[in-house]
Amino acid sequence: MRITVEHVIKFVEGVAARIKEHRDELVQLDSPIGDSDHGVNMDRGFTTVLDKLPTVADKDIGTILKTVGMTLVSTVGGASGPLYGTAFIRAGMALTDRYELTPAEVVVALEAALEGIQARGKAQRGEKTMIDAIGPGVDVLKEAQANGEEFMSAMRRSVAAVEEGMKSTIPMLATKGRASYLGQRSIGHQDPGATSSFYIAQVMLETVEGIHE
Amino acid sequence: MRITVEHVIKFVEGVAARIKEHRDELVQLDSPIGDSDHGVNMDRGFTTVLDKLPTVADKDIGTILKTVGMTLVSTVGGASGPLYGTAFIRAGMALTDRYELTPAEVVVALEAALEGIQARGKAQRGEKTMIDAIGPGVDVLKEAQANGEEFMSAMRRSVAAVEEGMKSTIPMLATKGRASYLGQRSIGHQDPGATSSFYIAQVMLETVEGIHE
Amino acid sequence: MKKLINAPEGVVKDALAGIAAAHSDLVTVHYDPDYIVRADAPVKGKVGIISGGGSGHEPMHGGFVGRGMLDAACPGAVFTSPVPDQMLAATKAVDGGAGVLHIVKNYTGDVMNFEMAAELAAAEGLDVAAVVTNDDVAVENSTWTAGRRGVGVTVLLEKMVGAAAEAGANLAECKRIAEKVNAQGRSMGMALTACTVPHAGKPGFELGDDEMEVGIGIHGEPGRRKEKLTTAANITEMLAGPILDDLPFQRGDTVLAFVNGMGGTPQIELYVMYNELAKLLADRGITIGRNLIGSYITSLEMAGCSFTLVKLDDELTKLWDAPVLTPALRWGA
Amino acid sequence: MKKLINAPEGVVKDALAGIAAAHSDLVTVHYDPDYIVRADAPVKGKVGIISGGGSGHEPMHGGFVGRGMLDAACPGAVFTSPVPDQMLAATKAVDGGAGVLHIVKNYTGDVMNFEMAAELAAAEGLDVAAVVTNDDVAVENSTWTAGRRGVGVTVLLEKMVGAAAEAGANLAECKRIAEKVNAQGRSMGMALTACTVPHAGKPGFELGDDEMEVGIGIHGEPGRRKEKLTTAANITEMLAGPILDDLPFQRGDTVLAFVNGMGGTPQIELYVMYNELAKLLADRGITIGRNLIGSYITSLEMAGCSFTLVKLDDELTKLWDAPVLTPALRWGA
Ligand SMILES: Nc1ncnc2c1ncn2[C@@H]1O[C@H](COP(=O)(O)OP(=O)(O)O)[C@@H](O)[C@H]1O
Ligand SMILES: Nc1ncnc2c1ncn2[C@@H]1O[C@H](COP(=O)(O)OP(=O)(O)O)[C@@H](O)[C@H]1O
Ligand SMILES: [Mg+2]
Ligand SMILES: [Mg+2]
Ligand SMILES: [Mg+2]
Ligand SMILES: [Mg+2]
Repeated sequence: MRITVEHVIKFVEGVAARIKEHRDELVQLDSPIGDSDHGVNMDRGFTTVLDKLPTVADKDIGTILKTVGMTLVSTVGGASGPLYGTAFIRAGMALTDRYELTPAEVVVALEAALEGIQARGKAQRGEKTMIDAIGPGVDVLKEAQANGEEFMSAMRRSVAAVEEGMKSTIPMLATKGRASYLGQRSIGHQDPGATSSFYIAQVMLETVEGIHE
Repeated sequence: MRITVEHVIKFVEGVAARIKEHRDELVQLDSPIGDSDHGVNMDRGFTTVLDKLPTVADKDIGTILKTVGMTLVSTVGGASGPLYGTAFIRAGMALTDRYELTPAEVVVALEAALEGIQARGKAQRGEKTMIDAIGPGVDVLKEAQANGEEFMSAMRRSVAAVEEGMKSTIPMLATKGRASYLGQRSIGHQDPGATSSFYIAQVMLETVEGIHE
Repeated sequence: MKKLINAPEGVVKDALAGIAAAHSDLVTVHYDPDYIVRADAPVKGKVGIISGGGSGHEPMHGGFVGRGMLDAACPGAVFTSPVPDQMLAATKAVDGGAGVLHIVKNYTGDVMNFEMAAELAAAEGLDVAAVVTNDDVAVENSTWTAGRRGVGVTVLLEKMVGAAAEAGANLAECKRIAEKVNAQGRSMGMALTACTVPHAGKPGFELGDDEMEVGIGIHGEPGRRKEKLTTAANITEMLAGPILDDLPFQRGDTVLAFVNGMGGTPQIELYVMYNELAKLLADRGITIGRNLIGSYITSLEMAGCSFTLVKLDDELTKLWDAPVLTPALRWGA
Repeated sequence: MKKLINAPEGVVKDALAGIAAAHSDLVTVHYDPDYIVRADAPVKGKVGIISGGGSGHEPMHGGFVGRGMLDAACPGAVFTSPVPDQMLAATKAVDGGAGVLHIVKNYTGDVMNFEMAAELAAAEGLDVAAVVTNDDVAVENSTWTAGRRGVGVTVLLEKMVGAAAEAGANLAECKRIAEKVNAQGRSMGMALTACTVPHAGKPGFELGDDEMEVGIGIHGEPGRRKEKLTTAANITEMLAGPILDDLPFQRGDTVLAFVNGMGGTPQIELYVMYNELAKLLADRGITIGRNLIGSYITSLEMAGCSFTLVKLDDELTKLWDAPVLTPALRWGA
């Protein structure tokens, strides 16, 4: 499978559209355990990303992803801005000068992204954050790679793990981020950041499926 | 008919009780066309009057009524404080040194009270104020006196006129007091001050009826 | 009814005790009759400046007592004008031998109670003058009505007259300045929500989720009309238009622009409104020489705002800029 | 949603334009990235003091920019921490050669964005230090959580550190004072009503007519627990109790008592609360040396209040009393 610059751009555009679609839902999720801004933050960021994309459309994938990350850092704000921003920047740094990617490189980039989020946010799994969605997804890909599993199938299982991880935040007690201020009252609500992570993963899968067809 | 100091005190106490009973209703009437305080104002005033009454219980009727009026001035505030206060003070001034009253003296005192309200508030009839209730009541008493009508019957007709006057304020456009700021929107609501005047008139009638029995 | 209070009947006394506890360096609170005087009253040889009115308009008037503004304030029950005993006691307490000016907002109750106090003071040989503010253009002015309400101009007037008195103006001069500010000032207000008089326990009027009241006063009463809620820009036109047309304010005028919150309005919204007002005035060729933005004359927790414009000249600008040292307004000191 | 705004997406820029129009004598507003600097920035040789955070807390922080307090403020979207570009631009704009102190409220987003800005500033050779405020006793403090929120202490700290910087303290000294104020200060808040983030269009939580939220922050989020609405005296115990126990404050201490409104709270209620707090502290043998009463750190139009107590000594008292000249806090100037 050949993943090209065009696919990466399609992926980023797809994320922007998916986030806009779910903007209000992400705001509503951020309301009982947060401050009602996650959807607006993400949408503001990815809308600006769409404006910036044409200026790097002829660049390498690393540059494109770093630009996305820097744009997110500069426009999202809140907790999610530095976290998603760092994730895209780190992924981009892992893919410097690449115009095409192998599945293995995708996994490396996703690992870098996850590490970036953890370095910046210092959250562990189980603290009711986006880590609880992204973490299991990256686990599946790494394990599949070690087992020599076919990439498409690994991606499907990975995104299923992200979805499950997202749902697993519902019963969790938050100990990081804004929801942690609620103590016991944070239990019973799905984490908004884990939810946006799932939508991003979904678009990634769809993009890869598009290439496959 | 002999009206004594005791009757006057019973009247004042009766007014205090009647106002307290209708406190919330007077507040609610003052809400669509005023500032929701008439019942509270009147109740605060007459509650203090009850405290003061024992100190003048052995005085002449003029002193008692002047004390009631001064207490109202000192405790009611708003528009109704100076108006009712002046009314009682003027009635008291008309009855200096009297320990018993004839019906004719009652009429003189009520005339003085009405004049006091008009001098202080400068309202004419038809402006949607307490004048529209009190005015017709005093008219009836004066006319009855001129015609030699029996006092009890005159009092009954007078209070009926007060009630009618009170109701006549409903369709009026307010041009005095707080309700006037509403312009056309003042139409359709009964004036709170006219309503408290009716309750006072009612207690006056009941007091006189009590003597009669 | 949701309020940070102990009981409806105690609100005014509790708040007065809070003011006394908080600002004993600036003011002294007296009870029964209730009034607040500046800590150094009476100031010998200075005209005493007094105002008063119902409570529920905080910081007006108690927050304006202090050097360069009021010598005393008389707080009535919530939305109920104070009684003459208060104004009489305050008048005596601040009389420094140069007479006392009563600043009265034009409401039947306030006017009558202040009148009675002035009669009593005169009977005791005190030299009292009064000025009545009536700047609310939402109310039609006619000799057949109670006339316009006194609203936002009152705050600005108290500051300016206070400065004049502090600088040694005599009673006639203080009265002249007060009348000038009132004559050169106009206001209009609107509400997004009603407010609840503690004793009444429920809001003074009902408003739909997409409605506002235009032309309100400061006593929680309904306004002149209901309108569909609209943008800050449109609301600015609705309020500023009648104000500008009424005086009228003219191209080339310099004004003091006062954007006032009604008590429950956050500051971010007041700045949005100020921005619209500044644009509108610029379009009309009117210069904002000075401004005041905040909740200074309020209706309990009502959300909404009012605009007040006062035409400035050198005299009024200088009086506005003079030092003031009160709990609510403070500069140059 | 009832607000005096044009459109949810324009609120912050419109309010910034309002601030620019109103206070050009004190501050200058820059856009894209958005930040507010004092009009005379950078002040040569002076440590630059910067803060920032989501909008919706007005007057914090923009209203605190000016002589004797902040050199710059960075306003994010409503309840959203600003982005590093803003802090970086502001840091450069106020750097007078003596370094820059970032005052950060402890929220994950604020901390991370300020951290990134500091990294970028350091990479450009700027001398930046940071202090994180975390005074909210409603949040349990544990190394396993995001820690306590920064709330009311931030306002008082900005005033005191601003005074120190104005008086010539170096960066290390400014940081020391900031950490001291934070260490000696504690806060707790409650809400009578929720507030509505403009973009969200509906309130952040639901509350019954007889309920309140206790232990709220400043982002319209629910608090630690719901309680039945009770008297001002009881609410005072609920807020002051945990504050006093936490530091702990002790008999004989002198404090700065800050009674803060959440944005939709009328002043009369704040004075009722101050009165209760003053009584409670007197009972505990604690002296109120200084006070601040008003809505200075808010959650849009939320009704409710918070208490902040900071233990005073001569150093902090002197810093508090020093002149300040900003849109929202002004004395001695
Ligand atoms: N320390 C952290 N590590 C990882 N993710 C975090 C952390 N703190 C918060 N988050 C994520 O950020 C999301 C909230 O983002 P957003 O609402 O945009 O910012 P804010 O919380 O500042 O308002 C949370 O739902 C959570 O998934
Ligand atoms: N000028 C006036 N003359 C006679 N009665 C008046 C006048 N102005 C007001 N009132 C009466 O006063 C009543 C209102 O009293 P109240 O609510 O206690 O005072 P306020 O209007 O100051 O709140 C009105 O309902 C009206 O009957
Ligand atoms: Mg959020
Ligand atoms: Mg009334
Ligand atoms: Mg009244
Ligand atoms: Mg946020």
